[in-house]
Amino acid sequence: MTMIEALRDAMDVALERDPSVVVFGEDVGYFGGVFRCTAGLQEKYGEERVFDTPISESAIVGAAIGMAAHGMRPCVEVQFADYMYPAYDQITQEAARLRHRSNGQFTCPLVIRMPTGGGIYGGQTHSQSPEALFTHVAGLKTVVPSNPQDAKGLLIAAIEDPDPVIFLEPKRLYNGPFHGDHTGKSVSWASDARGDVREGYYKTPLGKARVTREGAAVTVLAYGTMVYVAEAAVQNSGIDAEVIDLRTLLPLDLETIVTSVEKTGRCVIVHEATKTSGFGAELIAEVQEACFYHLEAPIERVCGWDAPYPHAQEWDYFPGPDRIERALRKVLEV
Amino acid sequence: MTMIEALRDAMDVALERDPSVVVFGEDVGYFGGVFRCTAGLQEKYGEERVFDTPISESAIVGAAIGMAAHGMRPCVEVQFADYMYPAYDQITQEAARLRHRSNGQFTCPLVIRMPTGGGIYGGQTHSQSPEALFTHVAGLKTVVPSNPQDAKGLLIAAIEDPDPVIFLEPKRLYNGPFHGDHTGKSVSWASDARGDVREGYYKTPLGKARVTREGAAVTVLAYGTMVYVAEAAVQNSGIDAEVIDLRTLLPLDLETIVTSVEKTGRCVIVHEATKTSGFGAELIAEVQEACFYHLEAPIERVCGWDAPYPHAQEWDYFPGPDRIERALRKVLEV
Amino acid sequence: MTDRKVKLTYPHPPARPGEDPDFSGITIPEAGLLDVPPLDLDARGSRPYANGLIRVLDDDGNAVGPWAEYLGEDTETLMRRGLRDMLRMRAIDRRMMTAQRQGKTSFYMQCTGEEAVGCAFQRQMEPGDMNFPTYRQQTLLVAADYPLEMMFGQFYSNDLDPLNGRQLPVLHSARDFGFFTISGNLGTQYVQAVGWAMANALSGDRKIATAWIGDGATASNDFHGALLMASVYQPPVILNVVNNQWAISTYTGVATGKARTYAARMRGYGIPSLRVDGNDFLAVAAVARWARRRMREGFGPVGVEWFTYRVAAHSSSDDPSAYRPKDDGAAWPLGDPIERLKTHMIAKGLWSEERHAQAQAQILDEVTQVQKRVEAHGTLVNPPPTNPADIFKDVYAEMPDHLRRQRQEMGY
Amino acid sequence: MTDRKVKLTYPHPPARPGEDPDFSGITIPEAGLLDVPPLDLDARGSRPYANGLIRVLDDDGNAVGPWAEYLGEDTETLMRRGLRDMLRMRAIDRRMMTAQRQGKTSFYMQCTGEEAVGCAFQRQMEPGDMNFPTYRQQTLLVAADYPLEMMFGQFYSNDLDPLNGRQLPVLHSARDFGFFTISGNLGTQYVQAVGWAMANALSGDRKIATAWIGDGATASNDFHGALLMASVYQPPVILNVVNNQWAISTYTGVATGKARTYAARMRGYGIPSLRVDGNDFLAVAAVARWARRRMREGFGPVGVEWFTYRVAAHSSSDDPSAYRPKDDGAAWPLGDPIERLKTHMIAKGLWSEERHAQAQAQILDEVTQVQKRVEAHGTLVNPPPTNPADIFKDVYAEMPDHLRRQRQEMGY
Ligand SMILES: Cc1ncc(C[n+]2csc(CCOP(=O)(O)OP(=O)(O)O)c2C)c(N)n1
Ligand SMILES: Cc1ncc(C[n+]2csc(CCOP(=O)(O)OP(=O)(O)O)c2C)c(N)n1
Ligand SMILES: [Mg+2]
Ligand SMILES: [Mg+2]
Repeated sequence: MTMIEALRDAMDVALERDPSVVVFGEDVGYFGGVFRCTAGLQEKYGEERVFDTPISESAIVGAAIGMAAHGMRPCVEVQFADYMYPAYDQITQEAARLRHRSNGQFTCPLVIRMPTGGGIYGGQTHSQSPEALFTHVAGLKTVVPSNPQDAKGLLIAAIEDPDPVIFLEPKRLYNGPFHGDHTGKSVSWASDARGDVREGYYKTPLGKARVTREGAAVTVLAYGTMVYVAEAAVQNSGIDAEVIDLRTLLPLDLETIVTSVEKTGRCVIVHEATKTSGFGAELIAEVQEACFYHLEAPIERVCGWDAPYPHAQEWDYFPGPDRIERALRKVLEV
Repeated sequence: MTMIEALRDAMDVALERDPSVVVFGEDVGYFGGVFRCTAGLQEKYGEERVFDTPISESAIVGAAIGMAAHGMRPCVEVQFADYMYPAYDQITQEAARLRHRSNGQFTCPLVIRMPTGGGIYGGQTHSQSPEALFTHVAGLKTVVPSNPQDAKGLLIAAIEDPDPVIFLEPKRLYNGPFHGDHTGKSVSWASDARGDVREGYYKTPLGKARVTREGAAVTVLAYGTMVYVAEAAVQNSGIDAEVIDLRTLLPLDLETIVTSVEKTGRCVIVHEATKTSGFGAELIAEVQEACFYHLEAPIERVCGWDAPYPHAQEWDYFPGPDRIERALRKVLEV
Repeated sequence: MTDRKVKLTYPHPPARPGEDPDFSGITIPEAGLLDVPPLDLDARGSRPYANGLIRVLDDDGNAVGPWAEYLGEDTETLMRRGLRDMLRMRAIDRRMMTAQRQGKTSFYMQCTGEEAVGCAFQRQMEPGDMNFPTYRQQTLLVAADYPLEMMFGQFYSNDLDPLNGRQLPVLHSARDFGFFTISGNLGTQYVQAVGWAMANALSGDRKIATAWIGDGATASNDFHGALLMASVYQPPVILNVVNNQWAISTYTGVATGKARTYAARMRGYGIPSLRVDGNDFLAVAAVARWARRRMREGFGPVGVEWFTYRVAAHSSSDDPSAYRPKDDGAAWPLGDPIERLKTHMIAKGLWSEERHAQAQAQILDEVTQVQKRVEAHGTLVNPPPTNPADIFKDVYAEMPDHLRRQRQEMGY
Repeated sequence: MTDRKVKLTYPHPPARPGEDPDFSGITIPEAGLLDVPPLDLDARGSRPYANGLIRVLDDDGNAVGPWAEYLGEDTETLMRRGLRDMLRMRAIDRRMMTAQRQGKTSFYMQCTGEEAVGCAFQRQMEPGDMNFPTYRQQTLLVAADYPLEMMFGQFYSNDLDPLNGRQLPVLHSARDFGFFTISGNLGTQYVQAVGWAMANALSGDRKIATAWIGDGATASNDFHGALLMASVYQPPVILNVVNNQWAISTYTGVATGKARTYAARMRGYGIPSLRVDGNDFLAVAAVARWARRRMREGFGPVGVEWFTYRVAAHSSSDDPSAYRPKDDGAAWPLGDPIERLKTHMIAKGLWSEERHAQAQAQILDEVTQVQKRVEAHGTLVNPPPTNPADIFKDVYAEMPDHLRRQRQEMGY
């Protein structure tokens, strides 16, 4: 199953099980989404459950908040994470706070799905990774699946979660894992074990990371597309690295991270988002606090450069395996 | 001079010197701003230079971008930083990127002033400190003055800067320094040397921090109101701390920071914004990378809790001198 | 080189401090002129209502015209309750402002002059309907018989505060009283109300949502988003604009621009819209009744501009003498809502000056008693209010580890 | 318990795949009916123009009515240029789509069927006027005689790309040609145009701004902000809505809701607005001329809805056969803009089928020649394009230390 199919399957399961689940967004209804994640769902569940909206991300999220407060469970799509900004006020000032400011009278069980990250020549407005803009906001949970199995389980868990969840879908992984070499042959999920998605209902708990490769020399923290790019770098380098797929950025599975870094004494963090004030900074802050006496070298970040995501220079911007490998070697030098 | 007067003076100087400077925002014109920062300016420069706007932060910033691209230098006010969210799309996707995406054909010399921070019983919508939401965005500069002298010089520099500058004004400092004890007597800027503001035109360069207190035991990084609270904590504790007022968060004066931490070997970071993914995380990331071999203890953060800013529990939320003192002692313990 | 032909305009209020109040620019049609349109009124048909002004009480206090007939059987009870609600609201405002001035809380906002809007409106709603109010619709709570203990509890942020001290005194939340949690950010709730109403329709619960916004905040993005969503999906929502002519120091002209009325702007979205004298208790009640009935029949959203005047300061932090003439409110040509209803009831033989004075005193006394009882539980500043560790509650349904660690760090 | 009376509505297109195209719901008034209003037209007076449709070319290709008289002296040159511009635009679209299909760049967006809007409009503007276009107004560039080398350079992101490969192929920027840098985020530039026009007025430079938006993107917040700001300050800005009936797969009904027209929505803001047959080159030219003149006289903003049809796919990533009938565009009752102008010119004796075929071939050849020359400089994928270190340029006017460090880390 591709990640697109896995996500669709998750929504299908949720729509089937719970009549209060509704799915909407731009081009999400009749057409089934520009990435086809909701294809067939309107036909199956009718227009009252799955529908098209005007091009107003703030109105989509704002209306969804009203529905969620009433008792429904909206799962809405923002067509690209780059277009969530008009909804940022509703997401951060409203959805994130309803429960707290009303002392629990009103709650906001809402999922906002959005394709994130680069690697598809989308330029600066189809490539952004805004996760740090969500992790800074109390009241939100932030999830980034890296494979179809997780995508389905995490999305079902997100829809059932009593609080607002930002669900960032790495679009470069929609159709297959991507190891960072765009000149290589594209791989499909069919040929990857993690594309083997269980039928029916299951949940993958929010807040649990996964060690995707065990190793003793250095810990690599990654999420989304970068999990594969990191794995490729590890493979290329022959370094005995431990790779952790964070899966949920908030709440963060600090335990798994700390256990690993205490073992390896070294840490490299990888993300596509711009470096300064990216989520990598928060990871460093937590890791240096918890593992200070185990650290043998400064923690390294491999991130998107602090510039708008360029179109033609995409592969110079994208944190590829070579850059990660260099960082691995650097932290191992000492 | 109060900080309000210093800011007004800066705008007065800029309006006087450069006919392309315009000042506008909600209640900014006739009335002179809810904090009175623009009082008298409309009378002096006329409605074409200083005017009231509708309550649409996105339209204020959006129109200002158009004006800036045309060649003017708008200096606009967002009434509270908490209300910048509707403008976040225009700020981050437009102002921050005009120069880059047009290859320099269009630029955006724009200043967005906004009162920030708590300490005035403003509750969750009049107390926020969103600086990290700006420092993550390439193309923006972010400034936080802590006293009237700096406020004037930095604001003039910001208005003359060729790029968009986010200018966060700690509202708790508008009328005097605040050392974190709300039960104590309020101090006015008249009794503080930093309230002694030079007349006429001068600039304080963006990107330069200031050591406000020299010390050898530990480095405290702070900005805005927290500079005084940190100073109070240092005073109370009798610890020989070095306090650095960052003044500009981006570009960051890493040199001053590194010099200090290399000397002290210990570092505490203080900010009012929520902890997770706050600007403190970025500071830790940079400091641990640059000063790893000098650090004697994990870097500590004293921040706003990861919750909405409460109304009645304001002083339990506000990172006060006691919490900072505890952190100082903690990093010195080792 | 400058072309003096092309100049920007800047809307101005008719008078500024030092000048006499001037409302000569405001056209006030006679009471009773407009008829009651069919419940399935469409946007096109609503033109006269959007550009006109629905009024029931004429200048002499008589209830005239077709809308006067629309109030249902028991107008006497309606009016008695309404008068009591409005007097109570004014007493609350008075008591709270005094206490705020005494430093017993941080902040307050009055609704003086606008009492009829919420008081008359709320009594036409049904249990389970949800208002999405702004900070100036405390009237909706009062007319929903919200316990004053809770209102004052929040005012003082003490242990009677239903929101545990988390919110500003005026930003109430009362789900059981049909009152959505108010946001400090203007406009955001307008579109949330539309979403709630969509949920009303989807769940078939026969309830409705009502959205509230000030004239100034119609500039907000969510005003636009709400009108659009309501126009597209046609949920049962009443879209209220309270045009009280001011947004802090900014004259309403800066929010209208060249638009004729806010109702006309809403009509542009294809939403049938009406403009109503908001200081006329009977007009408000009649139009609210009509709108609620329309919702019941599934004829879709309706926009209502309540034309009124902000007599008091914007908030306890504001001083209107810096930007408008003194006693501006007293010169408002549509009068005071309490006075107007009183005059009418006296004319109908239902009320008298004496009983009014008596009622006023009695209500003020009742309110003062409650206030004292509640104040005995402590004020914002003395003694310290709620539990600090409460900060960490309700950020999420279940407290995640990082918050647990922070709570420990705090000492709890 | 569910109340079947209260139901949501969901706007639908008249026909879906497998069905015949159906435009029977679209009312098309006769050409020539509407007169030319005075330049100081106000919103109220613009009612017939906002709800009607300004047309010049009738079904037989005759130019009729008062707007036909409004085109100025030299309509022949105007039409010849217009025809050439439109043919060139179509040739560019064709060449670029083919190249995109061949994998020579990432992305392309055609404007087939909408050529008249930008081509006729731009020729009525003056040097120094600034367009704030969307991705579907390449026509404004073509009619501003933007060098095709630059357009194709950006298409291939090679060393001829004026934007150094930073932007998508369709997101042009050409200050010297009155073309503002296009954003990928819908709507944002509508309000920026208003700001630019405010600067025009404040600086007295006698220039204007023109704002562009698609029907779908009128839902965006900045559409609202722009109309409001324009209504309040009255700067010289032409607010264009290109209603091509689709927003990717979403029918225009989801953006209009129950509003009559986009022009009517704009009129609700107090901005005089007109609705124009966007496939009628002469109607577009006449109205653009009128609007530009209005600006010159300082009579404030004007809204124009250009009524047209998106004949092609939304973009090279889109397949319209999944959501609308095949050959929908061919059935569009207002025809094809090139065909219509051609027919008129032939009727006037200015043109012939032969010359048309000849011109078409010649223009396609010219465009192909340029394309080949530019392609020789490299395509997006082969050879590698611009300098990687260029990423760090122009983030700020001066490169700050942290970017310098990152550039070093990159190896430069
Ligand atoms: C998004 C946002 N911007 C600015 C403010 C600050 N503010 C609070 S009330 C107000 C004026 C609102 O005026 P109006 O909508 O007319 O309501 P009224 O106070 O008259 O009832 C402003 C500007 C805010 N709360 N939210
Ligand atoms: C803020 C934002 N949301 C969503 C998108 C994705 N998107 C790109 S084009 C488009 C449809 C726009 O339709 P319309 O405005 O009618 O313009 P047209 O393509 O028809 O010219 C959408 C939804 C975007 N670019 N920006
Ligand atoms: Mg108001
Ligand atoms: Mg369209």
